[in-house]
Amino acid sequence: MNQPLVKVEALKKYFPVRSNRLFETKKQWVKAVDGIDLMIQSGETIGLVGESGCGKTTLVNVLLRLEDSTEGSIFFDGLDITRVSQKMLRDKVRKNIQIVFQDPFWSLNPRMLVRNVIGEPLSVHQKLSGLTLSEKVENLLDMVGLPKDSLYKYPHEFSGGQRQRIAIARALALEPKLVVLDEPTSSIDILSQAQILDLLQQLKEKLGLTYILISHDLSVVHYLSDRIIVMYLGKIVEQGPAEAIFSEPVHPYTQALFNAIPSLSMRNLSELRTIEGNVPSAINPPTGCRFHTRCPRAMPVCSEIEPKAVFVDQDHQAACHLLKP
Amino acid sequence: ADTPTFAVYALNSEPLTNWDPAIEFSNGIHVHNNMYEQLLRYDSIEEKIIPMLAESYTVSEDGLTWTFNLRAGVKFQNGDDFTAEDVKFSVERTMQLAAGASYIWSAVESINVVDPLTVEFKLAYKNPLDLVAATGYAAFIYSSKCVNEDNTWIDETPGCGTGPYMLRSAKWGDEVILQKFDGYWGGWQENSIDIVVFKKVSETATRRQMIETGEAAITVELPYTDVEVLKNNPEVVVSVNPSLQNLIGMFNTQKAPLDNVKLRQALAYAFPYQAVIDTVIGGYGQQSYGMVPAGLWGWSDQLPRYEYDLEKAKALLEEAGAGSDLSLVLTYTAGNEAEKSTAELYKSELAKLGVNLDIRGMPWDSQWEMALGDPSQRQDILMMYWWPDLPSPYSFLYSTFHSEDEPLFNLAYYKNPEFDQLIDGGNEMTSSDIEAAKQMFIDAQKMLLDDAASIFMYDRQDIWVTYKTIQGFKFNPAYPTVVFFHELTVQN
Amino acid sequence: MTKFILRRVLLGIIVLLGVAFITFFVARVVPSNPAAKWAGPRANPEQIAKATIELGLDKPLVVQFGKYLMDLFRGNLGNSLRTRRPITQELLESLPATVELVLLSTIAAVFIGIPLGVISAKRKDKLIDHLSRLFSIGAVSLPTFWIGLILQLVFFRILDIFPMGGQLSTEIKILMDIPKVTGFLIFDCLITGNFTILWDALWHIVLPGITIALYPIGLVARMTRSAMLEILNEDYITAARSYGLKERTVLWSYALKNSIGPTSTVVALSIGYTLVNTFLTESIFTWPGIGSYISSAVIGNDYPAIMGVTIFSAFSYVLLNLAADIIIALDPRVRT
Amino acid sequence: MTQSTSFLRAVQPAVRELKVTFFLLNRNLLQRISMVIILLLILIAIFAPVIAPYPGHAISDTNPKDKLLPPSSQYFFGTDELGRDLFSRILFGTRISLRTALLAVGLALLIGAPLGAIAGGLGGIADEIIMRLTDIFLSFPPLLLAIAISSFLGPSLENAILAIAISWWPWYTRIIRGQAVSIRERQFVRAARAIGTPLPKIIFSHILPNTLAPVIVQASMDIGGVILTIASLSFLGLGAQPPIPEWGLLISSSRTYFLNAWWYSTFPGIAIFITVMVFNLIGDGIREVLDPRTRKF
Amino acid sequence: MTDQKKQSYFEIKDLSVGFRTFEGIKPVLNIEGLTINRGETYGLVGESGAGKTVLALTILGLLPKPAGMILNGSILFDGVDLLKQTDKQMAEIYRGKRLAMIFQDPMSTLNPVFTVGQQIQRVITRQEGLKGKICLKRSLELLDLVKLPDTSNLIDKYPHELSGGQRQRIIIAIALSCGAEFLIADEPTRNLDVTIQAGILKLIDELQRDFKMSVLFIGNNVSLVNIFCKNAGILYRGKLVEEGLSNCVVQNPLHPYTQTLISAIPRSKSEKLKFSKTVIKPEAENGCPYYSRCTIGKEDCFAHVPMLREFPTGSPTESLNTETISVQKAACFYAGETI
Ligand SMILES: Nc1ncnc2c1ncn2[C@@H]1O[C@H](COP(=O)(O)OP(=O)(O)OP(=O)(O)O)[C@@H](O)[C@H]1O
Ligand SMILES: Nc1ncnc2c1ncn2[C@@H]1O[C@H](COP(=O)(O)OP(=O)(O)OP(=O)(O)O)[C@@H](O)[C@H]1O
Ligand SMILES: [Mg+2]
Ligand SMILES: [Mg+2]
Repeated sequence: MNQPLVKVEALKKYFPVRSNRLFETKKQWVKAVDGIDLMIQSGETIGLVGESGCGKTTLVNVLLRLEDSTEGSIFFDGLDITRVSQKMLRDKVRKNIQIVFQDPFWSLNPRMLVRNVIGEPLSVHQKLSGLTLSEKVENLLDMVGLPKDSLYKYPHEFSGGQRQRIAIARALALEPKLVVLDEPTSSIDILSQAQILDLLQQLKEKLGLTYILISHDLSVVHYLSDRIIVMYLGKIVEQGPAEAIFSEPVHPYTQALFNAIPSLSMRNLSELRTIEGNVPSAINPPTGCRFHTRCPRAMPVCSEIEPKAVFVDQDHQAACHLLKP
Repeated sequence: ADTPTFAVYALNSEPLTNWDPAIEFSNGIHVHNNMYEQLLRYDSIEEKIIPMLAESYTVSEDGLTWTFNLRAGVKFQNGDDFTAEDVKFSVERTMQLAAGASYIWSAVESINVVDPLTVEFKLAYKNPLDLVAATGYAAFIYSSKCVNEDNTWIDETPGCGTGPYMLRSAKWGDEVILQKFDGYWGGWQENSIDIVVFKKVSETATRRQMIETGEAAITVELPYTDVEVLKNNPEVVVSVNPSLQNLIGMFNTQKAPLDNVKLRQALAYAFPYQAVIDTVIGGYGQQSYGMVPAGLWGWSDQLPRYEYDLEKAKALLEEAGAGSDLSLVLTYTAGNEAEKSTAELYKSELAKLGVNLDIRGMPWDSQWEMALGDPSQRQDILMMYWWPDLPSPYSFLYSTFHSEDEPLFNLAYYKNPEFDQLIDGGNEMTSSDIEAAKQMFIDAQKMLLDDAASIFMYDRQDIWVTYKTIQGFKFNPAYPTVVFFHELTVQN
Repeated sequence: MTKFILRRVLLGIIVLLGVAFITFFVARVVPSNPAAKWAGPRANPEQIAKATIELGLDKPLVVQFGKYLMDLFRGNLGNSLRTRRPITQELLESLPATVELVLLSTIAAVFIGIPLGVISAKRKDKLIDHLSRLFSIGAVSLPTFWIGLILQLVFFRILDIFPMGGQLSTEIKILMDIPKVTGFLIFDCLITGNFTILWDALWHIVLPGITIALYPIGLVARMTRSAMLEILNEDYITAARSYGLKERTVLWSYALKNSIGPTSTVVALSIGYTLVNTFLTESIFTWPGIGSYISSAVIGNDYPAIMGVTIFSAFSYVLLNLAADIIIALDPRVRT
Repeated sequence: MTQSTSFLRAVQPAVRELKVTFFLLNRNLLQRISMVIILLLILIAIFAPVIAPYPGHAISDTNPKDKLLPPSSQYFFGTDELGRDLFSRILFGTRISLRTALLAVGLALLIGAPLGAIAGGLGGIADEIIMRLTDIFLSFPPLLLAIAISSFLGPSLENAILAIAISWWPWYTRIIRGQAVSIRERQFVRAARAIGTPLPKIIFSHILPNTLAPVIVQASMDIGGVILTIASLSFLGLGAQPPIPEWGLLISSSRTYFLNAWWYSTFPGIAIFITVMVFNLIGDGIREVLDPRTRKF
Repeated sequence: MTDQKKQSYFEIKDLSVGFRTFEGIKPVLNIEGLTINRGETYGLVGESGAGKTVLALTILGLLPKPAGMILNGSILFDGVDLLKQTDKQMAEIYRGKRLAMIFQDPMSTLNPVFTVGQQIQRVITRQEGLKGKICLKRSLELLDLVKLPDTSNLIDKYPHELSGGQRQRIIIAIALSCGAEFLIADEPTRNLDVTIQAGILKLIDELQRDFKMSVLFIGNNVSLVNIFCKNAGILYRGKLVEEGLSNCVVQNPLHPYTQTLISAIPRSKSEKLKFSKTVIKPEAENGCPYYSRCTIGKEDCFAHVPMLREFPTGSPTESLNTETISVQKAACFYAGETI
C-alpha cells in the first residue's frame, strides 16, 4: 500500500466547559475526541458511525481545521496540517478537503445567488469572476444534475434534495481529494436521499474521490462505505471493512447498536435490543473501557484497564477485552 | 398673630449660589440683601445715599480717606453687637478672598478702627467709596463667628448678618426660607411679613399662574404678553420700573469684516429698534442713548442715536465695499427669549440687505469663552445684557469699552486711549465734581457712537408683579430684582 | 451562578471606568476654561490663575485623571462650578424627590404595562389589542416636555383639580413639621403616619407622575406584548395547553415567567429613560429633583455638575442592568 | 439569458419580500393609516416650499405686526411671537425632523453596523473590546449622553445629529453582533471557512448581509425615537437654533407664551406626536410581519 | 358491541386543514377517513412536512392560532365532534384528561424556566386536584413509571440539565399523568439515537397495555410502525395514500409511494440498500399528488385525483390468524402494480 491520504495519530479535541460554582479552580473539559488513530487510503469511503454526541462531527471539524486540535497530528498527503500556517492551509489543504453538511438549508447562505454560492471557492482560490466563473459554475451544476438556469436563483427556491446538490457542487468546485459528508441525507426525504446517494457514488467513481461519511442511518453507511469506523465516547471501538462489520460485528457496542435498528424483518418489539443505562458524560468518562458501564458482558477488568485495539481479521480491529489478539 | 404671615418670591432661577456673602456674585443678591446690610444704600431713582449701618461719613480733601460713623445699638442676628471691628473684618476678608465682586474694594489700601463706632478707609487712589460701600454684592458686613479656621464660610449658619431676616431653612438650588429677626435695629411695622420664601420657578407660565393664584406674593421676569393680561387682573398689581439693564450688541472691532467702521455703522442703522422694543419687550423700554441706561446719572438724551434706516444702511454697506456674500455670526445667551427674538428680528432685517446673520444661542459661558478664545474664531456680534456693579456710569463704560490687553468684558475689543482717559478722569471726578464727571462720561459715549463700537439696542424696564395683598413695594434699580421684604406688609 | 454575577460585576467596573474616562474627558479636557468659570463671572486674570491651581488644572492630564478616579472612588464628584459645593452633596439633596417620581412611574410601568402587554398579546388583533397598542405606542411617542405642559394646562388651569407643581403646598411646607427620616417625602409621611402631609404630597405627585410614567408604561407594554407573542408560539406553550392547563395558568404563569428576561431588561432600561425624562419635566412642575438640578447646570455650563449627574445616572444604569442581568440569569437556560 | 432578466431574477426574492411585507402591513388598519401619514409627511417634506403659504416665515422673515394671532383662515395654526405663520413653520419642520432623523440613524448605522459585524464575526479579543466599548456607551441613558455631547460640541443641529449618532450606534452594534454570533455558528459560514474564504470577506459578504433585516426593523422604529430626541435636545436649547422651525425648538419657544397662545405649543406638539407615533406603529408592524412566528396572512 | 359503536370511538371524516399564506389558503391536510378503535394502535407514516403534526394538533384543537384553519370535516371522539367544541370545553373536558399528546421535539416541549417537578405537578394538580406531598409522591411515581433513574433528584432539575432521552421520557410522563384514554405520540423518537429509541418504544408499549389506551403513533420509519402498530396509514402531502394492517402494508404495498418507501429499507442488517430510480415530472395540479414522482403514473393520474379504494387481502402471515381477511386501502388507479 502506498502513502495514505490521511493519517491521524493520537488525535484529541477537548472543549473547555465553564463550571457554575464559585472559585472553581479545576477547569473541566469535554473530551469530545480522545485519542484517535486512523488511516484513510486514497479512493476509499469511510463510514463513521456511533451514538449521538460521540464525537464524529468534532473529529471531522478538526480534520478540516475548522477547530484546532488539542493534541495529536493529522497528516494530509504527508503534510502535518495541525501545525501549518493559515496561508499554507488555504493553499494546500482547503482546496483538497471539502465538506458537505447535514442540513442543506443552513449550509447555503440564503442571501447569495446559487452562482455565488457555488462560485465562492473558485473566486477565493482561483480568483475567477464574471463570465468564466459563470461558465465554470454551469459545468458544476450540470455535473450534479441541476438545470443551468439555477444560476440566478436563491437557495430557498430549491427543494431539499436540490439544495444538497448545490452543496455538493460547491464542495466539488475545487476538485478536492477528500470530501467529508456529515449526515448528507438525514434532513431530506427518502426519495431524494436515494438520488443523492446515487449521485455521490457516481461522482466518486468519475472523479476518484475519497469520502468520509457520517450518518445515523446505518443503511446509508452500508450503501456507500468501503470501511466502517465505530466510535463510542470519543474513541474508536471497532473498525474494518463494511461487509465484515455488518455481518460480524465483534465489539459489544457495535453489536448493541445494530440490534437496536428496527428492520422490516422484525415482527415485534422484543426483537429490538436496547442498551441499558444512559450515555456517560464526556467530561468524566468511565475508567477502563468506556463502554463498561452499559456493556452486557462487562468483566471486572473492563473497569480498570483500557482495552487496546486488536486485529480480529486482516484490516478488522476492535478494542475489547473479550477479544484475544 | 397665631399663624405667621408669609410671602413667596418666585424667581426665575435658583435663589442663591453661595452662602458666603463675600463671594456670592449671582442670584444670591435677593437673599443676601435681606439677611445682610451694607454701610450705606444708594437710591438710584432719587440719586441719593441712604444711611444703613453707617449713619454718616466724611471724605478727606484729597478724597483718599473716608471715615464712617457707625450706627449704635445694632445687633447681629446671633445676638452679638455690631462694631467697627466687624466692618474691618468683613471688608478685609472680602478683599482677601478676591472672589466674586470683591474688586469693588480695590482702591482700599487699609482699614483702621478708630473707635468701636468709627472706621476709617485709606485709599490708594481717588474712588467714590460711598457708592462702593452701597454695592449690592460684596459690600456686606457679617459676623466673624460664621467663618471657620481656614477662612471658609460655614454653610447655612443662621445669624451672621444684621439684616431683618435670618435663615430658617433651605433646599439647595430650589428654595431658601427666611424668617423675621425680632431684634432688627430698624424695628418692625405692623403686618410685616414673618416668613419669606425665595423659590426657583423657572417656567414663566408657572410663575404667572403662581402669582395669579396668590401662591406667590411677588415675581419678576414675566414675558410682556403675560403682563398685558395681568394688568387687567384685579388680583395682582403690575408695576413697571426703570431698570439699569440695557441690551447691547458688541461688534468685533478687531476682526474683518467688522473692523470697518462704515460697515458697523451700516449694521447699526439696519437694527429695527422700534420693532424690537414693541415686539420683544412689549414696549417696556426705550431705545438707548449710548451705553449708560436711562435712570442712571451720565445718561443723556442729547446723544445721537442710530435710527432704523435700511436705505442708509444700504448706502453705507456699499460705501464699505462689503461683498454680497457677507455672513456674520451673532451669539446670544441661550434661554433668554428676548435676546433670541431680537436676534431673529435682526436677522430678517439683514437678510433684506443680503447679509446673512448666523445666530447662535449659547450658554453664557460658552459665548464668553468664544469671545475670549482664539481671535480668528470669535463671533462678529455678541449680544448681552449689562447691569451695574456700582451705580456709576464708570461701571458701564470701564469694563465694557476700556482698552484691555487680555479682553475680559471689552468684547468689542475696543481700543481708544482718548476714551480711556475720559472715563478714568470721570471716575476720579465723581466724588468731587459730579457734573463735570457726567459731561466726561457723555463725551466718552459720543466716541463709542461715532465708532459704532456696539449697537445700543434698548434700555429695559423691569416689570414686577405683586399679589394684591402685598403693600409697600418699592423698587430700587441699583439693586436689580432685589425685594427688601422688611419694607412690605400684608393686608387682607 | 455566583461566578456569573462576579463576572458581570467585574465587567460593570470596567464599564464604569470607561464612563469615568468619558466624563472626565468631557468635563476637564473639552471646555476651554473651567478655571474662569470657577473664578466666577467678571473675574480678573489673577483670580483665574488662582482658580487654575485650586482646581489642579496645571497638572498633567494623567495626574488629573488619576485624582479624578480616586475622587470618584471616594464618592467625590468634584465641586460645582456655580455653587462651589460638592456635587455629591447637591445630588444627594435633590435625589429623593426624583427617585420618588421614578419609582412611582416604574411601579406603574410594571403594574400597568405588563398586564396591558399580556392582554394585548392574548387578544392579538382584537379591538382590545388595537386600543392597548394605540395607547402604548402613543405613550412612547408623546414628547414628555409637551405633555407636561398640556396636563398642567388642562388639570390645573382649566379644571383646577390638581396643583400646578411643587412637592407640597407652601402653607403646609411652612406651617407644618415636615417629617424627615429617610428624605423620601411620601415614605416618611407614611412611616410617621402624617396623613395630612401625605395627602398633600400625593395630590402633588399626580401630574408629574403621569407625565413621567407614560413613557415607561408604553415601553413595557410594548415589549411585553412582543415577548409574549413570541413565547405563545413556542412548542412548550402548545404542550401546556395539550395537558389541559387553564388558559389563565398558561398565560400568567407559564408564558409570563418566560418573558421575565426581556421584560426586566426593558424595565431597567425604562428607569434610565425615566430618569432623563425628569430632566425635561421637573422644571415644568417645579419639582425639586435632579432634573431641575441638571437643567440649571446645563444653563450655567456647569460641566462638573453635568458630568456628575451623568456619571451618577450611568452608575445607576449599570447597576440596574446588572440587576436585570441577574434576574435573567435566574432563567436556567442561560446558567452556565 | 440576458443581463437584465438575470438581474430581475436576482432581485426577485427581495421584491417578493417587500410585496409581502407591504401586503401584510396594509391589512392592519392602524398600519395602513400610518403608512398613508408617512407618505404624506414625506410629500410635505419635499413640497413644503410649495404648500406653505408663507415659505419665507420658515427661513428668516419676520412679521412682527401679526404676532401671536390665533388660528384663522389667514394663518391656519396662528402665528408666533414674531408674527410668523406657524402652519408654514410646522410644514418646514417636517423636513428638518425627517432629514435629521434619517441622518442620525444612518450615521449611527454606519458606525455601529461594521463594528457589530466585526465583533460578532471575529469573536475573541476584538469582540471583547468592541462590546465593552458599547457597554460603556450603553450605560448612559441615550438622551443624557446626547445632552452631554451636544452641550460640549456646542449647540447646533449638526452637532445634535452627531451627538445622537454617537449615543445610538451601540444599539446597532449590539443587535448586529447578536445576529452575527448566531450566524457565525450557521453552517454556511462554516462552509465558507472550509472553502478558505478569508475572514474579512466572510464578515462582510456572509455575516453582515444576513444581519440586516432585524437592523432595518430596529432602524425604522428608531426613527420615531430619534425625532423625539432631537426635539428634546432642541427643547433644551442644545439642538436646532432659531430661526430654524424645528418642532422641539418651537415648543421650547412657545413655553413662554402658552398661557396666552395655546396654539403655539399645541400644533408642534401634535406634529411631533403624530410623526413619532406613525413611525413607531410602522416599525412595530414591520417587526411583527418580518417575524415568521407572528406573521399572519 | 356492534360494529357501528366500535367505529364511532375515534373517527376522522373528510377533514381538511389549511394554512393562510401570502398566496392564499394552502391546504396541508385532506383526510377522507381514518378510524381508530379502542385499545388499538394506529401508525401514521409520512415524510417530513406530510402533515402528521398538523393532524395531531387539529385533534387537540391546538392548531397555530392565526395561521391554521380547519376548512371542513369532523373528528368524532366517543360520539362527540371535537371540532365543534369550544376552546374552553376542550381544555376542561378533553385535553389532558381524555386526550394526551407526546410532542415531537423534546428540546422545545418542556418549559425551560420551570423545573421538571413544577411542570409535572402543575398538570397533576390541575387534572387530579392533588396538592403538596401527595402531588409530589404521585409525580415521583410517574417518573418511576417511565423508568427514570434517581427521580427525587431529577425532579428539581431544569430541562436543559437533562439528556434528550430523559427529556423525552419526562414528556411521556406528563402526557400519561392523567391516564388519558387516547394518546397521540408524535414521532417520540425522531431526534433520538436508535438505542434510546428502542427503550422508549418499549416503554410506550408497556404503558399502552397497562392502561388500555388507544394510540395514534406518528413516525417516518415504516419498520418501526410495522413493529409497533396494528394498523398503519401512509400519508403523502396531507393525503392518506394507503391504509391497512401494518403487516399487510409492509409485506404487500399497493401504492407506488409505499413501495418506494419500503424498498428503501433493508430487510436485514447485512442487506445492502436498494434504490429504485425516481423520475421528476411536472406537478399534477388537479391530479394525484404523487404524480410528479411516480414511475407508473399515466395521463389519468394527471387529470384525476384517485380516491382510497379497498383491496381485500389475505392475512400475510400465519402468525396473525385472528383476522383472516382484512381490508387494505390505497389511493391509486394502478394500485398493486409493482414499480
Ligand atoms: N464547541 C463545543 N463546545 C463544547 N462542547 C462541544 C462543542 N462541540 C461539541 N461538543 C461536545 O463534544 C461532544 C461530541 O460532539 P459531536 O458534535 O462531535 O458529536 P457527534 O458525534 O457529531 O453527534 P451527533 O451525531 O449528534 O451529531 C458532545 O458531547 C458535544 O456536547
Ligand atoms: N404555522 C404554519 N404555517 C404555515 N404552514 C405550516 C405551519 N405549520 C405547518 N405548516 C405546513 O404544514 C405542512 C405539514 O406540516 P407538519 O408539521 O404537519 O409536518 P410533519 O408531517 O409533522 O413533518 P415532520 O416529520 O417534519 O414533523 C408543511 O408543509 C408545513 O409547511
Ligand atoms: Mg454531528
Ligand atoms: Mg411533525
